[in-house]
Amino acid sequence: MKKFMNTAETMVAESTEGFVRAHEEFVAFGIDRKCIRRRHLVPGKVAIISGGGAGHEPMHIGFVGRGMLDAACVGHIFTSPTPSQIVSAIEETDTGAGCLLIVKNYDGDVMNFEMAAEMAAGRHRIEIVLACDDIETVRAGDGRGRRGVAGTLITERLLGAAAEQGAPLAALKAFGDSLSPRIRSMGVALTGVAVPHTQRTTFTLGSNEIEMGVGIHGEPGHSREPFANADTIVRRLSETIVNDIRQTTGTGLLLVNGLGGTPPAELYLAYKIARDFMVNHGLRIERSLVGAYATSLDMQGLSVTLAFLSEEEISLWDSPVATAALRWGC
Amino acid sequence: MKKFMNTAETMVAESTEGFVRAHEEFVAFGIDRKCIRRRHLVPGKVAIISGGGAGHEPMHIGFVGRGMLDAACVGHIFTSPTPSQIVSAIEETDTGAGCLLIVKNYDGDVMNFEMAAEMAAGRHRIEIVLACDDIETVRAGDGRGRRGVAGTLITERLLGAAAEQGAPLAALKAFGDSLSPRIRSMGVALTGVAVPHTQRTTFTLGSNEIEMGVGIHGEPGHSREPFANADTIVRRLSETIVNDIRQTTGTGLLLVNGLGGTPPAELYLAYKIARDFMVNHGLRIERSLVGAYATSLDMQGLSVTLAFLSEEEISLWDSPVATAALRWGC
Amino acid sequence: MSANAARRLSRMFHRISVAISAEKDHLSDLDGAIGDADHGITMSLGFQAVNGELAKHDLDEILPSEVFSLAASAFLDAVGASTGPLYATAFRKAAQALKRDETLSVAAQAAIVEAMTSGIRDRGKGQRGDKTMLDAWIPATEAAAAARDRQSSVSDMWDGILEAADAGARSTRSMVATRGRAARLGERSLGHIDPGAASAVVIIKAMKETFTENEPAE
Amino acid sequence: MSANAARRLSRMFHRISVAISAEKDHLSDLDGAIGDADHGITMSLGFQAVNGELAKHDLDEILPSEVFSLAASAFLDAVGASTGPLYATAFRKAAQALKRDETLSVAAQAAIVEAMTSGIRDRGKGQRGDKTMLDAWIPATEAAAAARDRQSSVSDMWDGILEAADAGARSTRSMVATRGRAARLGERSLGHIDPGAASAVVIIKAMKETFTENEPAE
Ligand SMILES: Nc1ncnc2c1ncn2[C@@H]1O[C@H](COP(=O)(O)OP(=O)(O)O)[C@@H](O)[C@H]1O
Ligand SMILES: Nc1ncnc2c1ncn2[C@@H]1O[C@H](COP(=O)(O)OP(=O)(O)O)[C@@H](O)[C@H]1O
Ligand SMILES: [Mg+2]
Ligand SMILES: [Mg+2]
Ligand SMILES: [Mg+2]
Ligand SMILES: [Mg+2]
Repeated sequence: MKKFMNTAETMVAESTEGFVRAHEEFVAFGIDRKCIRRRHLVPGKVAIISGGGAGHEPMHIGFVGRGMLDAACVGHIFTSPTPSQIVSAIEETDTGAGCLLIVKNYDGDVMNFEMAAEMAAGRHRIEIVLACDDIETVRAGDGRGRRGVAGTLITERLLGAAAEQGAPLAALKAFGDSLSPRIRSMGVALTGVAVPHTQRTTFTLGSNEIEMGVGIHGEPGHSREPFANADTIVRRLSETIVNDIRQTTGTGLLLVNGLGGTPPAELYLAYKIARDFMVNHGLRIERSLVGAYATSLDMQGLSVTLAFLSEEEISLWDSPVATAALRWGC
Repeated sequence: MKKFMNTAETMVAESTEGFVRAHEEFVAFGIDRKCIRRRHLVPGKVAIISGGGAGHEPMHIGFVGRGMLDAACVGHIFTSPTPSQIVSAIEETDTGAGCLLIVKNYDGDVMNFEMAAEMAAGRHRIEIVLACDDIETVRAGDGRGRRGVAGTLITERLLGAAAEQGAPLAALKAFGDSLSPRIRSMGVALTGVAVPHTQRTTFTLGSNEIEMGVGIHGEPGHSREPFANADTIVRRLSETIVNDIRQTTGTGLLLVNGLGGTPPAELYLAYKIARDFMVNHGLRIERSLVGAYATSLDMQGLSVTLAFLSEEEISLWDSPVATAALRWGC
Repeated sequence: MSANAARRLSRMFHRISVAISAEKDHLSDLDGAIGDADHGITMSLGFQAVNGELAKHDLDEILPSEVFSLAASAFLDAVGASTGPLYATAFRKAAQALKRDETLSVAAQAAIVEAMTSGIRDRGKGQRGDKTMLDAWIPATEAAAAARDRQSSVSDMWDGILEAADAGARSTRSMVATRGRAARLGERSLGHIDPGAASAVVIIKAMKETFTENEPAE
Repeated sequence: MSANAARRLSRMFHRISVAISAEKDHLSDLDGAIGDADHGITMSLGFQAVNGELAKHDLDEILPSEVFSLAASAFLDAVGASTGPLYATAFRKAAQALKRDETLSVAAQAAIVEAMTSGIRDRGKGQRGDKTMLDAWIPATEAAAAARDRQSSVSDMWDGILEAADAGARSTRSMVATRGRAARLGERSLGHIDPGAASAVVIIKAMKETFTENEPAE
């Protein structure tokens, strides 16, 4: 396991410092480095806050800036940030209009953000929106089954844009909740990953195996399958998503996300296959994003995300955004 | 060697098609798909054209658009495009003010671009600027030693911006030639890569070895060395660059480029180390870029690039650019 | 007496930390099979932080309930993850329970176990059979309650608690997870012990050793 | 006679293509050691394209010089790389030389070798000792010139050309590259045969076989 790092203990802090230094135009460290915050807040705007474990960069720190997040909290690798980090982010960015916490749906993240919300409740108005875009898995049980993966960035972008345009907290909460039936993702891994602290790979794949249905934490997926060509793999992802998504009216947004070790050329090849599949199914794909946005350390693999947006949501998507990882219109 | 591909023969064409579909806002295929061109040309502007082998995505196709390139030609993997592709790009994008060809300094690329320039010379005014930002290697001989690597994008950006502002061909040629003493890059690999056609890895590294001084074609570098921590590796790159660069006045632009298989978090960590090194050497770093811009298939590794720019050049750098891989100001 | 009790709890947290650190790799391996391979790390970080925090305080001056309160916030600030909120809530609840009886009597010891379990259950909204740490903590609590009702000796009670927790943890091997990361694996989580249940047994064993040892003369 | 000569050149290009394809992996391996591992691919693509192009033409209707012109543009359009311009220029120069003598006489054969070498030299601005294909082509040309001066037989001439090319290619093993990608390796290019020199020998051998075989009755 060769990586560019000094020690497992200092890795996240050093990387995050590099990030902040590289993007000082948009971001700054919060007090005690408990969060990464937008350099210039907009008074009276609802604060949009997200966060999660490290190892998914640029998610979420790369989305801090105009038209997206006001702050992001980073935990240890694959580990939720603490309530005290989240409370600190709330205190630094709530300019009076309240805070919306966007939380990827993992028990750990949900519990930490909920505790933070309880702790800050006296002094701040807070709502939580869960991102849960992963395809339905085997035993979803009470509906808490779907985890938040790459599609989370779509929720962050749309809520960030709406907040920038002055939407109040209650409206943002309702908007956020309405998104989940319309965003679906599925991932595939060609390799497992080694969490630096443990130096152990979460799973090991033979040279002829892939892992279908993985998330962004190096965990095993739903099934181990024989390696196949890109057409076979990407069509499988696309078909599963199209079958799982609840709403297919409106304009399609297609995101092909790299998991960290897969280069742009392969992502674009996968994009072509996914897009052709969607278009052949009569879906309209009019917005696209291809790149490493929500990674799983240096995993070789990718995920496909499809979302359906209304006209109004498309114009939110298109409105100016200026962050390290997404930027247009300004 | 697991990759997202169908066949080695179709890989580049499929990936490029995905790229064009994903970025139809900026780009379109040229006639017979011989080049990728800017969707909307600016009549009377000097056409800026680049190109090279595939396998370096997003370089150069990701730099086609406002404020950068008018067209890019893509060859087979790690193989220069043909003169006929380049002539076609010239014919499609020269609106009368002439063409500037930006060529990474490899014998193959230089010969193909020169042949194209000879073939088109009767009908078009053409100048060639060589990008040669790699550190001086052992036997540079007659000065043709330095190859073009990630720093090429700085040349493309600055010349693209100057062309957009109306600079004539001769001035662009002189400007381009003046850049080369001020841009230096050096790369390191943690793994070799397998060229899909051959299924052979160009070199194989043990779990405790790295290859110092690699380019972007999977070729071996200057020396094989023991694996070390990020501080050691990145300081070595930074020091070599600082010693090799001829001019260190002006504003520093620091680029940490991923070679394809290295995730953003590690690049940011390397950025921190490189930046600290430069700053401790009294250099002013005021512009930064961190990401996979000039890849070497899925190689795990990175390069560091340092450039020194005048005030005027910094404002060219900051001027609006709208391409798939670099975008700001619009 | 309560100063002495605080010292005892501090020894308990020290013992837990040592035991968890010794099992760190094993716990991460268990988590690697059905989760994200960090459970050993999160747990050892959490208990190291607890001990670091307790080292800052004069144990002669604080109550047992305060030891648990300090442990709660230290654990939480250090870890995040799933285990941060779960054990932080567990320790807070234990602190509340001890406020009614700061003696560390047998009944108070049983109350600690019960309170911790109810904290974990409230925070994680889980139940027995989910294939989580609750599959160790719930049987442990039942054993504690039964021992209190029977007015068992300290050592009998802790024998029963540990045995129940251990059996509970082992039973997770044949469960399909419905909570935590492992829930996404479905049937593939079968055959693996839940890491959180395994670490619960480590904790309970260290608690047992603390409460059943002869108090050292100080 | 010249129609027949065009056929003969077409057979020559076919033979080269077969020989290069057979050596494809070996050539890519040589390139892998000091370059980017694609030399077998670029060469086989190039010669396949030449044959594809020649198949479109009625060989009874074209001159030998035209065969080389067609080969030049087909090779160039198919390959790019370093070899595209180098061999395209080589074939163009050979076409120019043949325009003065379309017979494929022994002297014309020597002129082809000389013209190809000078095309490669002009395009690549290289010289002997750079550790490139020129280290095979330059000795081959010298052997051709010497044979012509001595008025050797066809088979003597080609024996000399092939031997010189082969010795030249082998000599690249102890050279430090100063042209092409391998130049960046410095001393590390020592000990490896240059792939372009190796493929030059393959080409020259196929040329020799074509020009020295008994012309089949047609
Ligand atoms: N909702 C929950 N209720 C009870 N325990 C849970 C819950 N979610 C997770 N756990 C426990 O947490 C353990 C995983 O902890 P850990 O690996 O430290 O955190 P993370 O899952 O955030 O990586 C699981 O093995 C399980 O026992
Ligand atoms: N300037 C040059 N002059 C002559 N031969 C050259 C020159 N540059 C490269 N070559 C030859 O080209 C060969 C490499 O060809 P190939 O691998 O097909 O192209 P590329 O280097 O573009 O990958 C080298 O082995 C060398 O013999
Ligand atoms: Mg975790
Ligand atoms: Mg090549
Ligand atoms: Mg875990
Ligand atoms: Mg080559």
